[in-house]
Amino acid sequence: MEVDYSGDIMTLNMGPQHPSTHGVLRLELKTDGEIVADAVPHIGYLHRCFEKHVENVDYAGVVPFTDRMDYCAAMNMELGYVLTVEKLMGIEVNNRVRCLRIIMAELSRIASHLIAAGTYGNDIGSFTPFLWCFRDRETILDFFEETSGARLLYNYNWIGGLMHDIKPGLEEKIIEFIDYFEPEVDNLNRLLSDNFIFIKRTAGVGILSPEQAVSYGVTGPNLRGSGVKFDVRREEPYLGYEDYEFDIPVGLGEHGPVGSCWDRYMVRIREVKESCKIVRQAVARLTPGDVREAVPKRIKPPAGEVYMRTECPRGELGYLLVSDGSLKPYRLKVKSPCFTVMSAFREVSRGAMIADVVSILGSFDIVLGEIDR
Amino acid sequence: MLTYFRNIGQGIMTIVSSMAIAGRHLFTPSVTLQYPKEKWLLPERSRMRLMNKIEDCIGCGQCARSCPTECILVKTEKRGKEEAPVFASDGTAKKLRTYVFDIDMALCCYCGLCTFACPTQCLIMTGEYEYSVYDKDEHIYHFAAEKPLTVAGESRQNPPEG
Amino acid sequence: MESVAQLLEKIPKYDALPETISALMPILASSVILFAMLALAVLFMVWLERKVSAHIQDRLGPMVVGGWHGWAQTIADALKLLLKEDIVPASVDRVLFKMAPFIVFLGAFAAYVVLPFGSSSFVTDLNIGILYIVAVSSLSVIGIIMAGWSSNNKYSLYGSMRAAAQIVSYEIPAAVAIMTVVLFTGSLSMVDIVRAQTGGIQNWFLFRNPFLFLAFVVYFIASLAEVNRTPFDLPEAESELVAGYHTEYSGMRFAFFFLAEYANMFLVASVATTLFLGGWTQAVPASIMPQIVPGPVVFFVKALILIFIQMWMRWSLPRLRVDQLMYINWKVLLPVSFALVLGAGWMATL
Amino acid sequence: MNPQEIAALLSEKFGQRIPESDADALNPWSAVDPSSILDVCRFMRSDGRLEMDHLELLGGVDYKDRIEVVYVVYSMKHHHRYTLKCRLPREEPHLSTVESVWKVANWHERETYDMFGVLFDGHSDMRRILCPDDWEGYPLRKDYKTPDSYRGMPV
Repeated sequence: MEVDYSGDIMTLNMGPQHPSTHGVLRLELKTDGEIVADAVPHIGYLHRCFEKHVENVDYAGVVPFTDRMDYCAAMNMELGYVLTVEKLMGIEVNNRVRCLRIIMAELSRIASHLIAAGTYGNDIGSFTPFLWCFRDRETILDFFEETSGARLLYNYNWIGGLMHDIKPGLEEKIIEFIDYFEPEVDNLNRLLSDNFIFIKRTAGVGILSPEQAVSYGVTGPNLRGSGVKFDVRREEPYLGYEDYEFDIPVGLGEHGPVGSCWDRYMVRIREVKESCKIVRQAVARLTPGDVREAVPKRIKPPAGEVYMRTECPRGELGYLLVSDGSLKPYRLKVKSPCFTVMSAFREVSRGAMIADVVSILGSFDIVLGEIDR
Repeated sequence: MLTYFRNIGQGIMTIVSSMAIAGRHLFTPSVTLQYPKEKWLLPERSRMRLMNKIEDCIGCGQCARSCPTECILVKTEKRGKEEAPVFASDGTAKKLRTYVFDIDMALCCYCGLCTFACPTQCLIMTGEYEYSVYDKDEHIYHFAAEKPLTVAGESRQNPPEG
Repeated sequence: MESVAQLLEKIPKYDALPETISALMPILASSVILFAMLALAVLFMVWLERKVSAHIQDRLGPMVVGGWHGWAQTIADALKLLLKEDIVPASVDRVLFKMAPFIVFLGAFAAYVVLPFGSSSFVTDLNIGILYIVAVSSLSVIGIIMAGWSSNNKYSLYGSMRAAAQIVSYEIPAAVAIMTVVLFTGSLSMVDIVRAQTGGIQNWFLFRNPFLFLAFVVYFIASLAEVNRTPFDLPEAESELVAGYHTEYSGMRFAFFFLAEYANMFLVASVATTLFLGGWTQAVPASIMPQIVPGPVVFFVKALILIFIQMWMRWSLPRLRVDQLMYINWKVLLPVSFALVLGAGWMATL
Repeated sequence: MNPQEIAALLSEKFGQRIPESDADALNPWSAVDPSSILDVCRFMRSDGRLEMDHLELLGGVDYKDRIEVVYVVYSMKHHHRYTLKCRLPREEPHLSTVESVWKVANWHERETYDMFGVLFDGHSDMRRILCPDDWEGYPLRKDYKTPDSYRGMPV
C-alpha cells in the first residue's frame, strides 16, 4: 500500500521580529515537520529609499547616508562612494590619504568579520564567541572614535581626503592591537571553528556551487567560500592595493563539499588575518602629508556617468553615479552585495532543516540596512 | 565503522578543547566598565551633542545648508545701520541678527558636517552624551539670544527643502 | 518523614488536631521545607549561571543589586516576574495554558521526595527510589507538550515536539546507565545506593571501575539532554525557535518554567551525585578524618560541581541539530550504555 | 577586450539594434534597442570573447523624458566590463527579462519595477520587493510625490 508521508505543509513566518534574522527580514518558510520545503525571503522592512534621499542632498552630505547602509562596515561603504565621486571628478589623493584609507578600511573589515563570526556562533547556539568578538571589535572602534569622533557612523572619508588625520601615536597602538589580535583569532578557532558540533552544523549545509554563485551575482567572502578566487582588491585595484601583499582565501572544503556554510565562515576568519597583514604594510607605508589637501571647496562634478566598485566585507559594493553637473547627484544606484546574495537564499535553503535555515542565513552575513537601503 | 569511532573521538576532543579555552577565560580579567559608576574618557574628537556659542555666531546659515538632515533652523534679519556694530570673538562683524537658532538633536545624524562648514568655529560637537529626555520636543535646543525687531515673516529663512 | 513528624509533635496541642489533619501535616510541612530549599537553591543557581557565563565571556555579570557581586539580583528578578501582569494571549487554550507550567514544575518537584541529602535528611526512602525518579521526572514532558500545544504558536509547537522527542528518547540511555549502578547495589533505594558507597572516595561508584565511570559520562550527557541544556537545548533554541515552548509565557508562569528548568538541573545533578559520587559521604573515610562537615553540605557541594560543569558546557558549546541529536542518542549513547551494562554485569559477578 | 572592441563587436553583431555607443566615456556603454535586450545579453553571456558572466548592476535612471534601464556586466574570466542601456518611454515601460541569463536579475528587475515601474515581460515573480505590495507610485521617478499617509499612518 502506498502511503504519502509528505504530510501537511505548514507556513512558518520567521521574522521580521526574530532573533536570528539579523535585522528585519521575513522568511516565509513552508515546512514539513523540521524540513523546509521552500523559504521565500521578504525584504523591505528597513527600506528608507536612500537612493531618493541622496538626490536631495549635496555630494558631501551623501556620505553620512552611505554610512547607514551597512552600519557594520560604514568605513567601507563611504569609501566606495567617495572613490566613485573622485573618479568622476578626477581627483587624485596623496599617499597618506591612500594609506590611511586602507588602514581604516581593513580595520573596518576586521570589525565587520568579527561581527559576522560572532553572530554566526550565536546563530549556531554558542553565545560566548559573540562577546569575545565584540570585545576585540570595541578596540577597533576605539581607534575609529579617536580618529573620527564616532564609533559606528563615521563620515570619515571625504571626497578628496579625510576628515581628520590620525592622532600621533595611533599607528603604534594599531600595530600593538594587531599583535595581540592575531593569536586571539586562533583562540576563537579553538572555541568555535574547529568544534566538532559547529563543523557538523555548518559543513555540508547550504551548499552554493561556484556556477550558482556566479549566476546569482554572489560576491565577496560568499563567492570565495564557493571556491572562486575573485577579489576586487586584486582584480581591479583601487587605492594602490596592487602593491600590497596578501592572499585571497577561498573555501577549500576541508569538511565536506566546497561552498558550504563552514567554508563561507572560514573564509571570513582567514580574511581577518589577511587584513591584519595589509594593515601592517599600510602602517609601514605612511608618509607625512595633508589629508585634506585635495578636498575641493565646492563639489560640483562634471555631467557624466561613472561606475565604481570596491571590496566591502560583505562583497563588492558598486556605485553607479549619474551626474547632471549640478551640486546634487542626479542618480546614485547602489549595487549591494547582500541584496544579490539574498536572492540566492531561496535556492540554497530548499530542502534544509529549520536549524539549517538559520545556519545558512548566518553564513551569508547579511545586513538588512544594506539590502533594503 | 572507523569513521564512526573517529567521529566520536574527534567530537570529545574538540569539546574538551573548547571547554578548556572557555574555562581559561574564567580567570582572565573582565573588560566590563561599570557604566554609571565608572565613565569612559572620551577622545577629544568625540561627536556628541551640538553646541553653538551664539555670541560668536554670525548667522550665515552655512551649517543649515550643509546639514543632510535639515536639523538646524536659522532665522536672521539684517541689523539696522544705526545700530552699534557687534563683533564675534575672532573679529568678524555680525551683520545679521540671529533670532532663531534651533537644533533638533532628535533629527541630527551626528555627521559633523555643520561644524566644518561654520566659518567662525562657533558650532561644535561636544562630548556630552547623557541627554535623554522624556519628550521628543525637548531635543530641540534653542540657542538664539536676541529678539527680532522686524516681523518674522520678512526675515531670511532656512533655505527651502530640495 | 519520621523526623518531620517528630518535630511537629513538639508543637503544643498538636495531639488535639483531628487525625486526618495530623496525618496530612507532615506531608505539607515536608513539601514546604523542600520547596523553600529548592527555591533558594534555584535562586543561587541562576546567580551562579549568570556569573559563570559572564566570566567566560569576559564580562562581570550582575554587580549592583544587593551589594556584593549582585547577589540579590535574582531575588529582584524573581520578584519582578511575580509582580508582572499575568498575560494570557487571546487565542490560547486557556485551561491547558494555565496548567502547563505547574505540571512541568511538578515533574521536577515530585522527584525531590526521595533524594537523600544526608544520612537522615530525606523525606522518604522508597524501596523503588530511583525508578520513581525516572518515572516522575518524565511527567514534565506532558506539561511541555501542553504548553506548546495550548500556546497556539508555531514556534511553541515546534519546541514542544522537539522536547517530547528529545526527553523521551534520552531517558533510555539515562535509565540504562542507572541500571549499571543498580547491578552493584542490588537495591533501587536511593539511601541504600549511597550506603553502598561509604568509606571514602575509592568506594564511590565513579571510581569503582571503568564501566561505571563511562556510565557516569553517559548519564551526564543524557541528563543534559533531559533538562534541555546546551548542546541539547533545541526545544528552546533561541536563534531558531525564539523561546521554544514557553514563547507565549510571561510573568509568573514563565517564572515557573524557569524554576522547573533549574529544579530539573539540580535534580539530575543530585541523582548523579547519589549514584556515582557517593551522595552525602565524604571523600576521606571517617576512620582517617572525623566527619565534621554535615552530610547535606557535602551533597550540595558535589551537586554544585556538576551543575557548574553543566553551565560551563552551556557557555562553550554550540547547539546540535535535531537529526544529530537523535544520532547521538540512538547510535552512540544507547549502544554504549548497553555495552556498559554488560561490562558492569561481568564486573559485578567477579 | 577593451571597451572599443566590445562596442565594435556589438554593433557588428547587432547592427541597427545598437543605436548608439560611447566606448570612450568613463563608463563605456552602448544603447540597446529594448526589444532585443535579451538577445544582446544572451550573446554577451555566451560568446567566448565576452563571457560576461557577472551581472553587476541592473537599475533604472529617470531622465524626465525617458527611463533608462542600465545593465553593468562584467566578465570574471576576461576582466572587462561593459554597460548596456535600454531607453524606454515613461508611459508603461516594459522590457523583456534577462532572468534566464543571470539569475540575479530576478531581484534586480523586481527592484527596478518597484522603483521605476518598468515591467519585465516573462519575469517569474513580478512583485514589488522593497515597498509594500499596495504602495502607490514609483518612488525613484523624478516626478514622484511622497504621499502624506499610507493606510492611515502618516509617512
